[in-house]
Amino acid sequence: MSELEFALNTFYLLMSGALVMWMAAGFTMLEAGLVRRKNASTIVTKNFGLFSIACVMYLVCGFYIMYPGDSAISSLIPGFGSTLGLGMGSQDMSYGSYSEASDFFFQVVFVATAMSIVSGAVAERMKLMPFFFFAIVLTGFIYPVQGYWKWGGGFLDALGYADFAGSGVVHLCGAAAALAAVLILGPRTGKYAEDGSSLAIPGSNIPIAGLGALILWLGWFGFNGGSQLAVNTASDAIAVGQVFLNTNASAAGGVLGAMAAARLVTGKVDVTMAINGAIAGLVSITAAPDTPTGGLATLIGAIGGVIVFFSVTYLDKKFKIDDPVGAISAHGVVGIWGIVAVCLSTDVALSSQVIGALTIFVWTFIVSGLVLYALDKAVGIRASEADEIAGLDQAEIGVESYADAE
Amino acid sequence: MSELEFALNTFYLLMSGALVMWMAAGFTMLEAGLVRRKNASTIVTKNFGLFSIACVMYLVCGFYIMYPGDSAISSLIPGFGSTLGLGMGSQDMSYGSYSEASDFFFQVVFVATAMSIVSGAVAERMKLMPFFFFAIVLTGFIYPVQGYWKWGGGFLDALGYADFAGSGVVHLCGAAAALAAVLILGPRTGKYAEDGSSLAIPGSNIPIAGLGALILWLGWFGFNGGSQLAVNTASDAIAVGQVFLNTNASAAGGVLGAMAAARLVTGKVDVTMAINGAIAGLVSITAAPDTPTGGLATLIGAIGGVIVFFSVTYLDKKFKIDDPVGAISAHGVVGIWGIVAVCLSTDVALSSQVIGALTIFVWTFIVSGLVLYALDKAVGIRASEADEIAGLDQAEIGVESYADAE
Amino acid sequence: MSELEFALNTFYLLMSGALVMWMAAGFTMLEAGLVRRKNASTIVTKNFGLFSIACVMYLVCGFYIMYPGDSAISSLIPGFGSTLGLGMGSQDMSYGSYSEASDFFFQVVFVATAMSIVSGAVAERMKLMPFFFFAIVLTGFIYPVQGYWKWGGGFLDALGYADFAGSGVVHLCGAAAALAAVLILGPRTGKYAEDGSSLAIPGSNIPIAGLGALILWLGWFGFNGGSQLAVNTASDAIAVGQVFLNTNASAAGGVLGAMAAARLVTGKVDVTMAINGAIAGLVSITAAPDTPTGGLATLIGAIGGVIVFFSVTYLDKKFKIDDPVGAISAHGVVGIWGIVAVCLSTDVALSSQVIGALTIFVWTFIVSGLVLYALDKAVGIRASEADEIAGLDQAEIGVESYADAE
Amino acid sequence: MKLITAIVKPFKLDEIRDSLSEVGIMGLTITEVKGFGRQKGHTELYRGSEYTVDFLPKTKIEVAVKDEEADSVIEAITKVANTGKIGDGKIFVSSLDQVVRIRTGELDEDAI
Amino acid sequence: MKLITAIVKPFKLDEIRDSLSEVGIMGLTITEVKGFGRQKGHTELYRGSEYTVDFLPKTKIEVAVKDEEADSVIEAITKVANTGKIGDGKIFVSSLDQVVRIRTGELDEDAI
Amino acid sequence: MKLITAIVKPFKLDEIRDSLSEVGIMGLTITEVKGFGRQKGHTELYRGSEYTVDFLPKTKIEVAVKDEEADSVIEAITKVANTGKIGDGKIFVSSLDQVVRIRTGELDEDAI
Ligand SMILES: Nc1ncnc2c1ncn2[C@@H]1O[C@H](COP(=O)(O)OP(=O)(O)O)[C@@H](O)[C@H]1O
Ligand SMILES: Nc1ncnc2c1ncn2[C@@H]1O[C@H](COP(=O)(O)OP(=O)(O)O)[C@@H](O)[C@H]1O
Ligand SMILES: Nc1ncnc2c1ncn2[C@@H]1O[C@H](COP(=O)(O)OP(=O)(O)O)[C@@H](O)[C@H]1O
Repeated sequence: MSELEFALNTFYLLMSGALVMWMAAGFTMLEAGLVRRKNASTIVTKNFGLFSIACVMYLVCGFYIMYPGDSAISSLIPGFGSTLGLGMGSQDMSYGSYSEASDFFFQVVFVATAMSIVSGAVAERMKLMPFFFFAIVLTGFIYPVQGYWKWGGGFLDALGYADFAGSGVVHLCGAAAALAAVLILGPRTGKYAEDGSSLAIPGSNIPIAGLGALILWLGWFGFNGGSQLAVNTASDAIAVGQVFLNTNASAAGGVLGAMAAARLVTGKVDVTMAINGAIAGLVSITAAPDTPTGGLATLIGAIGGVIVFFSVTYLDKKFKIDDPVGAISAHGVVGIWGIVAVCLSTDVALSSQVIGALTIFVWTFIVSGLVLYALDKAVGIRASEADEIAGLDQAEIGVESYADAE
Repeated sequence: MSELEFALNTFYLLMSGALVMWMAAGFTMLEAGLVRRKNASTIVTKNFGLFSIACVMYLVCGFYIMYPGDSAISSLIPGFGSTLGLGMGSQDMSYGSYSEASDFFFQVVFVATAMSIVSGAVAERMKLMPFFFFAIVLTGFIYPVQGYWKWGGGFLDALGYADFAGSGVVHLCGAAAALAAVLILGPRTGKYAEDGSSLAIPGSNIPIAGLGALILWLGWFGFNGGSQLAVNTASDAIAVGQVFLNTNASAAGGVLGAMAAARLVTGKVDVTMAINGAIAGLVSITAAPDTPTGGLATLIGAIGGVIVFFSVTYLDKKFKIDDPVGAISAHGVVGIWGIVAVCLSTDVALSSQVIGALTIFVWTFIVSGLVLYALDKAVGIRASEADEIAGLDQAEIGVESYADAE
Repeated sequence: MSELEFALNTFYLLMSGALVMWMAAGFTMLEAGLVRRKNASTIVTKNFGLFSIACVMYLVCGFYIMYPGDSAISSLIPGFGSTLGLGMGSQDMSYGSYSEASDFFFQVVFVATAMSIVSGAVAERMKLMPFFFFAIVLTGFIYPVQGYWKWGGGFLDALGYADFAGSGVVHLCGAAAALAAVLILGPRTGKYAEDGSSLAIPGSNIPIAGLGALILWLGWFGFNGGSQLAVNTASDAIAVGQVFLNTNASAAGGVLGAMAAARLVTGKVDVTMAINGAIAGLVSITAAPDTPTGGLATLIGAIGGVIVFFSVTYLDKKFKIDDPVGAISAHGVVGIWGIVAVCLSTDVALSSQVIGALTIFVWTFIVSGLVLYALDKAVGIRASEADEIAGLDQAEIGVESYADAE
Repeated sequence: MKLITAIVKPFKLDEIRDSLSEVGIMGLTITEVKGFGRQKGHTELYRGSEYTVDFLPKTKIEVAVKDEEADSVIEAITKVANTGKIGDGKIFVSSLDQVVRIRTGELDEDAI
Repeated sequence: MKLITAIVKPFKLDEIRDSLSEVGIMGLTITEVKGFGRQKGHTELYRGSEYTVDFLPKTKIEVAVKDEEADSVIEAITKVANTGKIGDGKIFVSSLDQVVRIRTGELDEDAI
Repeated sequence: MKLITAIVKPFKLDEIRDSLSEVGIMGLTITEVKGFGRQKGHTELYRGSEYTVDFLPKTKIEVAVKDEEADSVIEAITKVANTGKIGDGKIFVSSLDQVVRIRTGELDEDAI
């Protein structure tokens, strides 16, 4: 590879990474818009905190665990070490395909994404400090380990499990942790009536929730587009182009699928379902954004959009899983759909995909569950009912989200 | 062209397209900020829907119609076909200047932009489903046909009509459709007093309207910058650089022009005019962002800014054209100015430009008018007065934009 | 350098510049969120205006003053001239490292950043027209002169003062002007009780303030990443990669530093401090984002975050400096920290850094002070108390920021 | 003196104010309130869960008047606020013992 | 006729409405208000400066009733609004001279 | 017992509360209202169209007091709310038949 090719790849990874970093704003806006006013400052705080924790923990140990290279202990157990010293002095200046730092930067924003998924699901009732503590564990350990199994060259990769940009490694992982947290936390006070029926708790700022989803849409071009990891050859460039086209097509399909489902089932077009539809479309295509045609990508996304509509409704009504932003549905249930949909455009074995999904889910769900359970026993992860009623903004932040003094 | 040049061009088109996609968020925020609270969820829904419809319809047939290549029937009548099958398998791997998919991606976000223009103008009174139906027709047929006439190699191109990035093909087209819709719809209830005087209906969220305009500003670098379609040679790179410089300068000029007009005429600086001024500056330069000097670009934008101020006022007061966000003025009236302003920095004949503007306007206005008129007769495109008073959010979405439960 | 390298560099500068332009939206949202509702439209107006003025003034004379090349009069006194004629006709087509226009574009967004810093600090009480007048002077003269001293090849550069992307040239400069303005303006009515204690004036929209900081975070990748000015060689690409990594790490450190300080000192995590922490982290690393390791960058940012927390508190309580958004602390006090922190990862002499910081501060503070003082004597720069109580939106803009008609 | 409190549909406010000024009323105070009554609210679905919006937005208009003006004010309001549809609202009349104009210290009928 | 005005904690609203309908009350009007009383507000820090939130959110419920209904309404409210904690609020009872239903023009007890 | 209702300029609220506590008032309820009166609103232009903001923001303060406290309360309010400029507002005094403290069930003067 020529020096210029190396330079282009590096620049491409950095631009992609910047777009993925931008997804932090997407999650922040989406979640702030879908919670009540009394919890919006908390959501903003949580998102700033989790993103920062992810960046630090991934530097401290996460990146090393996920990509241990030769120091891996086995295909199941990664190696352990730190990349805190990552700097130009330490970088191998005999260049490879892209600079080490650009690779790290591109990877670190992925782990932040996984953790962002949790933040929405536990909104309006989880205490700040336990949340941050869990962020440390997820981003420094739980995520990197399963990441190693696939992208670091571990056993899932060897098994033929295919996951281009992380429908499983990132989205299902985040959603599995979110599910564990939600089960331990229980629903928000007032979410279910005494007769068990589900009550609506409307979000407080739909325009910024919509903005959040559009930010995610944009950021996803970096997420999927960057995951080709090279753009220097004609075939790489063509692949990246296809990834952009398909990512966009699938998101569009997701919106239309969710809108159609909402309209047909309820008679109205719930805008929050359209928003979830976009995300569902994006998650659906993430495991294989390069292989389908534009038409198939649209269809895969549309199915994702329909799934998210029904999943949100049923998780809530049937299983009393209270997920204020629909994260478990959009990233988890649809994440599984995305993993399976790989088989529609490749000759990857369905069994590999099922094993991949199961492995990621079980690992993340169980370890997260244990950590959160221990945390709950130790300090309690749920805010007191009084704090919940007054709003977490008052209890933990001390700043109203929309003060209107004078 | 070397493989690396092909790669760079492809990457550049994809980045440009991502920026243009981002304009969807710009329109959404701008419009959500300038309507009343009771219609903001609807605006978000409309923008998600129209963008998605545009993506799907352009894949179904729009792109093919606009760029039929050899299968064009004549310089007036394009060919018809589909690009649903666009995928790596189908792509010619002997590369050209950039990948097919990157080209499609860059083009598809343009058609969405055109449709976004309509959404603002018809806000607060047009029913959702007819709007979406019209989006299908505009993005799948009306826009591609006139696009073919210029960019697909049709008769407008042959005539020497110059339109670098679409002051006419995109902005005037969108505005002409918007005008047809607004005339059929009529003004919002309560917009004009019985004595015919125009009443103000203030927007509900100025900060996000401002955000919207800044998003558009950013996105426009992709819109204009990408329209050079190549960055691999020194002359292309220099041109793209000039396009960025001029796009920015013209937007700045537009803001200052509109602010100065507002301040001199009314004594205050109406922030929504500053916002419209930015957009007007951007539209003004879009037909020829590469040729003027920075100083001339600033001036072209400033004139656009002054025009938008007076146009907004007069369309409203004199013609009772009720356009809540000023889309017809900013994209249509100023679009014409942009088309004409090409002559200031090139030796393009004024007559070509006038013919171009007329053709685009007449075609879009008439066909849109017919479709909307038929739609109105068939199902009614305007919300009932009761729904309008209660707000479309209640009538069609069922979700309040700023709920403040507890 | 090959044509393609020139092209890649140009494209890279343009993308970087676009990201920096985006910071205008960041400042707008941050400030709009941290002021009261009655002043939010004014903040939006000011930010549109200042950015546009910066773009025009830099074209009129600022760029020439800052980069006079051979026409410089001495290492202290730059040359004077205009780049209004910057256009492809005038550009030297025998290419250098990047296109002239891309260079201008990248530079112009920096001067806008410096002026944006002022806008937040003077919020809620400075009149619009004097503010715009001052913007003309700062962006057309004050900033370019000190910019010349360092980046234009003047005496600070010769002295060995190191400032990679402008902790001093941009951030300290903006903050010094802000400080001068705040001292002349005095605090907002009601900010300090009669007994001198500081009263809180809570911001009105925390989610968009958070959005603003995340926009700045994203934009900063362009700000710092672009300041390498080349990405065409392996070593440049590696440096740019390191800059991205460190910029992100330092921002994360800043958030955690500020959060930890807030939590330990006050028991709660004030979200506005987390927001300031992110900005502080970014400012801290800006003078040398390429040299530290990721771990050191995190630490530098964390210290910046702690500094901003205490600085905000003390400037307010001890010195009665009323800075609604913390701009003087985050860009000024932390800017100085950033300048000094260069010595941690390079062998730059501390004395050069101190002289650099002093020079920039003294020049900007004094000249800004004189201009603002004269302006105040001539027309008054502070809004009347009645206007302040009613809100500047009513007095100067005539548009409520969050109207809720019907 | 009487305090006349009318709970009306919000979009009728401008008409009512005009109608009141025709009968010579120059001052009034309004409050955004929510009403619950015979007029049914509507049921919405938010993310699949039903919720009933049964408190409907209403505007409360308070006017302090001299005793003899009460009837004409009630009539002025009723006339324009009446749409004939359920939910038009109510008027409550109570007695005021005293009225003060803060600016001047004027009392009672002079203060209205 | 009486106007019963209760200032209560906001989260009690739904229960109170249910309790009122049990005693046959079909109409009421609510207003978001802020209360100041024995219940202490809380002190917050915003960017290092202290501020006291001493006006706490309360909901005002107004119900016009026939004289004989007053006691049962008061009881219906007291029963569920009482949490035993400071700040539960107050009920004020005043007399209404007249009530008009705007839609029909019905008067007084018929209008309630 | 009396209910004293004052409509005042919003920025006077803190001063009024302080002035009231000086005369021993420990409880009050406030509502954001909009007032229309002699004080003229202002005319704005929004996108070229004129509109008049003629409802001005006011704060309504309600205080229930014992009969004998009424005068001192009125004075306490008037003293500080008076700016001498049009729009300072009004005070309305009406009688209360009954007051209940929800928490304790205390009645009338004990409940205030
Ligand atoms: N008993 C009551 N006390 C206080 N307010 C009432 C009462 N009954 C009705 N209202 C108010 O009047 C409004 C209209 O009443 P409603 O019964 O819906 O229709 P109508 O006015 O046609 O009888 C309600 O929304 C509520 O605000
Ligand atoms: N004298 C009063 N006049 C008007 N409202 C009052 C008065 N005293 C209390 N309130 C209202 O009642 C609410 C509760 O009063 P508070 O003294 O806090 O507790 P409690 O109701 O338990 O006595 C206050 O927040 C205020 O809205
Ligand atoms: N007759 C009235 N009934 C109810 N409220 C009134 C009445 N007259 C005035 N107000 C209230 O008092 C406020 C001040 O009245 P205004 O006539 O403007 O000035 P002033 O208080 O100096 O006489 C008004 O904004 C309104 O809220």
